[in-house]
Amino acid sequence: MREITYSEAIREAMSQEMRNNQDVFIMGEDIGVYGGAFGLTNGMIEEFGPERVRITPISEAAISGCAVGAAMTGMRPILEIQFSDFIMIAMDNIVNQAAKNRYMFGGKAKVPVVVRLPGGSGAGFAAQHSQSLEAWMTHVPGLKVVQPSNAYDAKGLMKAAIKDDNPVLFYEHKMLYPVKGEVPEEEYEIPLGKADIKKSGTDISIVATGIMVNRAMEAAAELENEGINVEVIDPRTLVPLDTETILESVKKTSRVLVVYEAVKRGGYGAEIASMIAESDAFDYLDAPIRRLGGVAAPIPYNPELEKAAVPQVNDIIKECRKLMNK
Amino acid sequence: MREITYSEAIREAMSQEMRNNQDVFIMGEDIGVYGGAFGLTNGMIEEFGPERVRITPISEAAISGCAVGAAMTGMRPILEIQFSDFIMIAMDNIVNQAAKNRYMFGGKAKVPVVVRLPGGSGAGFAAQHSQSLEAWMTHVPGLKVVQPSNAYDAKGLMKAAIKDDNPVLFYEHKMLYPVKGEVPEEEYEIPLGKADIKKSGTDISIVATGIMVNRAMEAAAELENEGINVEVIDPRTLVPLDTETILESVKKTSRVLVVYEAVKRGGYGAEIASMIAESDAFDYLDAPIRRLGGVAAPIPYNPELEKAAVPQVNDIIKECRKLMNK
Amino acid sequence: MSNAATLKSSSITPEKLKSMLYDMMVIRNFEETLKKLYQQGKIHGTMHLCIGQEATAVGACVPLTKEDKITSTHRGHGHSIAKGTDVMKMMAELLGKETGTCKGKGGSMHIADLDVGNLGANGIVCAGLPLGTGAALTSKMKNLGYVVLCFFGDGATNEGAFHESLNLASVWKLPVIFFCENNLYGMSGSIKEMTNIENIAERGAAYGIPSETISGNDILTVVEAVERAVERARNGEGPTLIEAHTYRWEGHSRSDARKYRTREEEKDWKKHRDPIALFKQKLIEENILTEEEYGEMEKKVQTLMDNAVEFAVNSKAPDLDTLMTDIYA
Amino acid sequence: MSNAATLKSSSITPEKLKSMLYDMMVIRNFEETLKKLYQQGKIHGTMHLCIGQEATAVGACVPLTKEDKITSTHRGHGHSIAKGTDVMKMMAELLGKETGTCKGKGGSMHIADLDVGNLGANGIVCAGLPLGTGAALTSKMKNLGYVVLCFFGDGATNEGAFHESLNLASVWKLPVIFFCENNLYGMSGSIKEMTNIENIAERGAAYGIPSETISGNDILTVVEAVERAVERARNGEGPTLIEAHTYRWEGHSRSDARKYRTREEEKDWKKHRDPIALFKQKLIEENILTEEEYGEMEKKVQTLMDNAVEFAVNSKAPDLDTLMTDIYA
Ligand SMILES: Cc1ncc(C[n+]2csc(CCOP(=O)(O)OP(=O)(O)O)c2C)c(N)n1
Ligand SMILES: Cc1ncc(C[n+]2csc(CCOP(=O)(O)OP(=O)(O)O)c2C)c(N)n1
Ligand SMILES: [Mg+2]
Ligand SMILES: [Mg+2]
Repeated sequence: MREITYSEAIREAMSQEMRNNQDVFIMGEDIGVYGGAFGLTNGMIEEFGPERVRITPISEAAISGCAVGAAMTGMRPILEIQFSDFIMIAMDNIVNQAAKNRYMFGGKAKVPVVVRLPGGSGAGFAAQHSQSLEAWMTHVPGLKVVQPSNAYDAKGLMKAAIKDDNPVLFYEHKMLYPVKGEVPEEEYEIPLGKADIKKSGTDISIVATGIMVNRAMEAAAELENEGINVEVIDPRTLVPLDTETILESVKKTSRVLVVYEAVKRGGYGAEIASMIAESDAFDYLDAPIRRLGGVAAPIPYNPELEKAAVPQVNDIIKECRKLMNK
Repeated sequence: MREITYSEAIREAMSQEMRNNQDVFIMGEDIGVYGGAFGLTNGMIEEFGPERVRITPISEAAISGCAVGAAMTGMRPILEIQFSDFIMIAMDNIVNQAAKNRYMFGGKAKVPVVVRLPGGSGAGFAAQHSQSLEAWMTHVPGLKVVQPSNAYDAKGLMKAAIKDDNPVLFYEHKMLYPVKGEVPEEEYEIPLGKADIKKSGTDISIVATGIMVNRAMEAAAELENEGINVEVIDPRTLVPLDTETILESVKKTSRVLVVYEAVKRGGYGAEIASMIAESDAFDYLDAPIRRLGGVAAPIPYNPELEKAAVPQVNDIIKECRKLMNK
Repeated sequence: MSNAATLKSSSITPEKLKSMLYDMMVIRNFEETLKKLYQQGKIHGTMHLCIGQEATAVGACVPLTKEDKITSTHRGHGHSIAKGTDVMKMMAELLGKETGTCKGKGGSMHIADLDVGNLGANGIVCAGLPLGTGAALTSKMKNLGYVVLCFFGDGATNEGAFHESLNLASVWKLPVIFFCENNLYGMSGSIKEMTNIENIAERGAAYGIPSETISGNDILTVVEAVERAVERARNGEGPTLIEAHTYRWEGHSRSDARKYRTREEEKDWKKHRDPIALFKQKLIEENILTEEEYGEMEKKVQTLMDNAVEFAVNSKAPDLDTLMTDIYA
Repeated sequence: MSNAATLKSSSITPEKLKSMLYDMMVIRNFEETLKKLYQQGKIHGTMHLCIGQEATAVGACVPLTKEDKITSTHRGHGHSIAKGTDVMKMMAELLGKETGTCKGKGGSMHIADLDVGNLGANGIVCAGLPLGTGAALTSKMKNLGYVVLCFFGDGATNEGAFHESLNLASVWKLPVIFFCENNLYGMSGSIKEMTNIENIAERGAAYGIPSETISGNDILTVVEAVERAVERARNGEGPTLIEAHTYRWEGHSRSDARKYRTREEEKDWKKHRDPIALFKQKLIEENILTEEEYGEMEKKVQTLMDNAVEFAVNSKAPDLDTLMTDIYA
């Protein structure tokens, strides 16, 4: 099958939806001829024009609120926040407005907005451009949170996100943008809330999110050689979370490792781990529920330090060995 | 001993520190003759004058950044954010600046700022004025997070927070403001990072935060009558977290319930629960690690709905019974 | 400041003029009623009354059609009523009932009624401006012809969202009217001390937005200013900033000793610049209204409010199950 | 726009004038060197070069003492050098070394040097303004006499933090200078399309802040404008807004095809408004500098840069243990 990058897959999903539905449009900083900070919107303004590919001033508070207001009144905006770190200037509109309007208004509004958020470390952009703060959003009722780990999922999830009538935060990983994968040209959707077992196995369940899915897969291949057979689960959407798939796997393997790039303390992996710890899968566990997450430090600039700040393939391998007492 | 309210205790701590150190001052909206939205700063402008009790425009982005900039250059500001919900407009200054400056600058800056954040539900203020979002802050390296549950702790922790050379987020609960407790007039500090066992017990460890400590204590008294002897642990500071005290307790009781007001999903209770689940205390557990947190809904206006949205004494009792299989 | 408008210059029918007065009276009575209910413990939480500001609420909505939209504030009861939100339902909402505008889930600070173009009160100061800008973008992109009027206070003009929204709306020439109710104070902060300029309207120039400062207690002046702004917006000429001077008679919310202003100042506004008394006077002077008619209107308003309270009190509280509904669409 | 200043009107000594030129040359060479190192793969991540903007960086810092402070931006190398941050350490920082200004933890966007009053570059557009306002508050509250100059770009002026900071600084009459380097574009957005006003300086009026628009490529004009602002600040008269027109020669960052502007425009600025060439010309015309001296200065700059690169390349990477240090004080 045709291979395209993660970045192209997202663009294709957006473009298809924009062709299908006039209400869908994209707005953000530098998304015109510049193509956005990561080139993701390259060529879109040429196809759709400046009305539907709206370049905005550097005004995260206004543009996020504007997207929410447009969504409340019949449009289906996609908002590109240039780096996910900048959402801090847009928090009120996402959390106090988009997430709560429907509820506060007694069910009267709907807010179909997709907020695209390039996140993660690895590019040498240092502390203010490399964070993984998706956990914040999972804590907010009214939002949905998506985190695709490959091109195929990215396309299908983006289409589902655009069609969803709720605010969806779409976390993209900047190191995945150039990574290619098989992606059909035709339209397809991946429902929000459906985990994917990227590799099945019997000894350990690894629940990994975002780019960590790819590292877990590498680790799994290595571990196979050592006779450790891991199952890799990619929740794909953090909210809603497919707890069923995770718990079934844990019951089967009786060992679990949760891997995420975000700072370990207070990350969404804590939610996944404690969801397991309070479930009926608890009785199946043969070992403590382990988590691997980022260290509690800002992301440093030096590339070696930067790597050391978040889980790498080797860290995953080591944790798995420990879990097997090897 | 003398009894004063939680609110008075915080004011006393601030006033004492302002008398001791000219660098300490407070800034915020309506904190002058109005006394702040909760009357907490009543009388302070009369004692310290408008230079040190600085009324600000309604500009959360500027005033938070201004506090951080003042802290970086030798002052020790206390910033009152009128409701903790409004921190969303100040996020960048807290998370991208205050928390990271020292690290990004290779250890050269210190940012001794205390951000006071009235939080929590129960007052009928609805979705945008009742949130408990302390979990967000625990996820950010470089910040400390404090959450006192009574007047005595509030005073001692506030003094420690003001003396700390790092940004400290001080979560106050608006329903605790009028609650009285014994508080000595003299100066004392409670070190950040030291949990307090509010009641010792043998059957279940309840780790409760903020106002939930008080509800857990009520529940404990009830449960005593049923022969269930719970231990109530109040971490008091979420970051740094006194894991030792928690784990020791869990090893002793072999059952644990984590109770917090914030939305259960992605709340800091998830971190506490998974910290236990991955520790050596895991082997001591006789039951799944249970959590009680807020439901995944915005806080509603109707008082009965509002109550139902967060854990109440009865909910804690029920959970404890379940944990004991009763 | 523009001169007070005269009735002669106005093209509004006598019936409409009377209904404007009536709406102002409804708003005031609604607020007075809430005050009582609050004192009786029938309303909990907090609320921000707009007594004294009835002319801005009603006046600004007069030039709007039902398709036009507003965004409102924490002090939003008047705006909602002026835009046509049902008073019975609003009363039920304040009492937290299932028959309320928001099924009892929103309360005072979140009353919204999308069916009449009321995009909602807001508990966050200035948050309505970006939202309103977005609603105006929809109008423009879908060619719907409606305009959006954003209400906000003087205090809100120091929020970053004010700046960003005005700039964005100006750059995109959106059909939006930024309507500032300058009642001289935020919660307690005097706008004179919270900015270093004479009039908030001066800020329009920073965005290339035409602006004016008007008396917000003379309803006809308000109507005319908004009419001009609506016309600009409908003609695709973009946003307008209007600053209307007014005064809130009550404290900021239910717990306010009003130490930050003098009783004299309050008395002055109440006595000499009561927007209802002023308008009533004018209508009587110009023989559009009689004292008798006014008395009947008062009765009608009281009946409406009595019915509203009865409806609200007798309505059921929302079912506990509704806690978890209306979160996702 | 103010007229270009003449040397005669300036009270600056010839030595100082030459050192200003020298500093500009250091900045340009530093940036050119980074470009090469980046192409050689010795620098990773991203960086924003300020070639073409040397006169604003150096000129704005001339009137400042070491005790005065600056806040800088993502395009901050020039500001740091102008304020006296060590070039060797900066080079090491760019290469991520333990000898770097920030021990290799900060990189291009976070160079700070508190000892010389450099409160830091910033990866967040406009974030330096609230911080600088706070630093100015310290000066005022502790009576320290220093002023703070905040650098920011044209794009930053559409952020809410711009609005809130200028208002706050004005209301509190803080000793701060808001210095906008208007290089016509943000990352790609032309400021003409991102606002609806002629000059950014017009925004000062919205806060009661005096402001002016100047040529940012004529260093003496920059010096004089900042001198006036510093004087106001030191006299307790509060903030000033200066808008200096300039141009960045390079793309926004290392990945920019510059489709949003024309090659002609670029050529025009490079050829006719190169701040270094202009200033050199002036110094030569007025017999303060000879071509020979200039040649020596060039060599000196090159030696400095060669040493800096050598120092940086030979420095050690930070120890992995340092990952967890410097988080808390
Ligand atoms: C972002 C934010 N900051 C602060 C508050 C608290 N607050 C509520 S109303 C208010 C005063 C608003 O003043 P103004 O905009 O003039 O409106 P008014 O109350 O005078 O109608 C304040 C500070 C808030 N709700 N939201
Ligand atoms: C809050 C925020 N929004 C967006 C960005 C991405 N960004 C970095 S620099 C830049 C352009 C800034 O333009 P300007 O202020 O004019 O500075 P210049 O690059 O021209 O020096 C943008 C959009 C950012 N770093 N921070
Ligand atoms: Mg006001
Ligand atoms: Mg620029």
